[in-house]
Amino acid sequence: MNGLGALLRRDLSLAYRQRAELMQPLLFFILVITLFPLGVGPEPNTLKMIGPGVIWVAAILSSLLGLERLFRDDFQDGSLEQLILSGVPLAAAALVKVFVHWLTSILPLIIISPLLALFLHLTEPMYWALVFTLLIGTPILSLIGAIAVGLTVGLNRGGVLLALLLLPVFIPLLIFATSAVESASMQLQYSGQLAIIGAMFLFSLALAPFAIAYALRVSQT
Amino acid sequence: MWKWLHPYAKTEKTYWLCQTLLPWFSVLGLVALITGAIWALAFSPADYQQGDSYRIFHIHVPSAILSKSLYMGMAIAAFVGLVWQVKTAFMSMMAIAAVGAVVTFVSLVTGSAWGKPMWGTWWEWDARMTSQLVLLFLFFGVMSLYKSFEDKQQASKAAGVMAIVGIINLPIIHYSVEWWNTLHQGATLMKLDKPSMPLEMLLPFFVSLVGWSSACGAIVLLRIQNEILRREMKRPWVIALAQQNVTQSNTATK
Amino acid sequence: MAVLSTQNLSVIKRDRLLFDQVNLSVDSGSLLYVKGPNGAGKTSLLRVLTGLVEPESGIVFYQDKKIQKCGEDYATNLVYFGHKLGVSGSLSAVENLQYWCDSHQVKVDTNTIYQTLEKLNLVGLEDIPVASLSAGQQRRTALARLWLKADAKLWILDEPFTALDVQGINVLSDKLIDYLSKGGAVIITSHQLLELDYPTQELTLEYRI
Amino acid sequence: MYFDSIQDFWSMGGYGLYVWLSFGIGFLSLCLLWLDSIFAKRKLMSQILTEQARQVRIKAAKQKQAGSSV
Repeated sequence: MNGLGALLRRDLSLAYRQRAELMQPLLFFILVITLFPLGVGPEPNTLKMIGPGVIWVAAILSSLLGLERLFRDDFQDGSLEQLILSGVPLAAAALVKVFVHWLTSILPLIIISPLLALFLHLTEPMYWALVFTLLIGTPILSLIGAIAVGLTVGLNRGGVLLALLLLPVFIPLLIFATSAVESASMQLQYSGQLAIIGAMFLFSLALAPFAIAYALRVSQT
Repeated sequence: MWKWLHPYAKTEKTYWLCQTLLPWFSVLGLVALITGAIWALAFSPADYQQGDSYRIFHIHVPSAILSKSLYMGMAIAAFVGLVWQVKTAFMSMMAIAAVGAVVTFVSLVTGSAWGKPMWGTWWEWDARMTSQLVLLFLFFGVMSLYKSFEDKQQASKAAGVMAIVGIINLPIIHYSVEWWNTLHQGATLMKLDKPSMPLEMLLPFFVSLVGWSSACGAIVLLRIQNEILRREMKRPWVIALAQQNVTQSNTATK
Repeated sequence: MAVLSTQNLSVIKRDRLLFDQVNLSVDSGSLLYVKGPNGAGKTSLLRVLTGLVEPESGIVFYQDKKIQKCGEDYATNLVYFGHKLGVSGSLSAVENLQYWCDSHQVKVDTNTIYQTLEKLNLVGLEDIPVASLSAGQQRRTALARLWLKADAKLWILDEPFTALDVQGINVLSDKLIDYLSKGGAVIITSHQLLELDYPTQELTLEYRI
Repeated sequence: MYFDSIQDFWSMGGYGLYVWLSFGIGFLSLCLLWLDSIFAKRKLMSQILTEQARQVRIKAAKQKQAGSSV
């Protein structure tokens, strides 16, 4: 436990030192969303219709941008092999790292989301549905994403490959999340969609750490 | 130009110039800001159409004007730095960038708070607000680029080029958004184009403008000093200054 | 009982057989010097011995137990020093070492870390980001682990002398001899001629095509 | 004074929220920026001194080492 606490502290202070780098996916997120009104026109009803999908797609894309940071530096400077040899259970260590990543690079996206709801003229029920889906759904992005990052970290250039691996996997999440927001816009119940996303979250929370640990071990060969 | 600039290319001179200018700007800024705010909020008359929401004008317009001037100032500093290799110009550039970003943010928030009662929505994709948003991103871009480099000399050159690219782009962005907006027949409900403003509305506006400009000027001076200290950390005069600073604060606490 | 031994170890990397049927045994207090030309598989051998890499065939034993079955017992008694230093550039030397000690279950206070860094001639550089240190200084930072985890039973060191100056080489050699004479076991590779005043076992790997 | 009462002054003819929000955020941002600059300066000053102390320590350690090796 001591080792995991140390890892948590270290990753948090690393994130703090690199906060300028962490800002970039956030700015990318806002910019992508700004492009849509300019592309499809400022008509509030149109924006309201495409809004949830746009925000979710932008969230997925910008989380992909920051995802590589998760293990890249640790792999390159050798901290990862020292971590594997430290005797700390690797799956738990992976979970800690994913948690810190979510906290430092995904949570800011959710915090800034009210602003984007204004940009896209979302109604209040839609906004709350969006926040709930983001809160439950984005950890799935981090967890599943971390597996792919673990698998590609040994390659020198994993950027586009990472997107190719992950985007298809995220399709169900996108479908259920946007459908929840759409239901909210029609004043309908959306607890069903939330429950499905929640189930996906719990499933990935239970299994992803082991997959990440295995992927990280493979990366050492 | 060069003859006038040359002594200030030396960082120590610039530091002391900032130090002498700082109290003037700070006092003028503080007095004008407070006077302007009180005047605008409590004494100037309400607009016959927009009522009291019109008072936001006195903070929105100064910050909007200032944000563009600051970007201009930043780009000029970048130009001077790139062409004449003046180190202090780059330092001013980064000092202005931070202030400019904050002022642009203020103009966006106040514009949005003014838009809510006037247009019924917090955000409208009209030409002015959109290009203001883009301006904010240009500021952020310059700052992020600067922060990404380890070597600050290289960083200031890169950020300088970016600042100049931005200033060339800014009018293009503005007009393209305007054109895009008329294409979509976005309703620009802003009723600012009145024949003339009465003096009692104009005066507090000018006081506010002076206040904001001087306050920002003071902060820019402060940040230029910081930038100088950061980059010249190992120079003897900086060390002497820091030691002097410590003894001063020690005697002050005793 | 040997601290570390192997049985018919063979490793394939990128479809090339690096070595096979390697049997070695390191007792406590003994030094194994792995020699061989570039590409002979020295680093791969060491990584297999640490358990980072699975061998193609063969078994690695720690105190007559398979390392995969030892779990934390092997981890707490091993120090591995590889090509990659395992220090992150944004953190300072002290932060890096403190984290490393915490994660490796080594109890150490900040004072000890400072004293160790002083022995390694890193005075005044303890609290600045490691990235702004020179290559040799970064290696010294990573080598400080040998001082901090001195009660480990086995050190596996991959080219520890690279990029060190004369003074650094002396300090490290002294430390190695001190550790060995106290009953530690060391497996080492080095391209510089190993000039330790200590009886040395040698294992030579040939380059295979 | 343009307003008849303090009550009026706060409500701003129904636009109170927007007016006070604007002025509040405007001045708060400016204050935060100013404070950030002031604190940055203070931090830099102490950083310069630490840096200086570091140089002194490095020099002292070098001398000590040179003394011991002779």
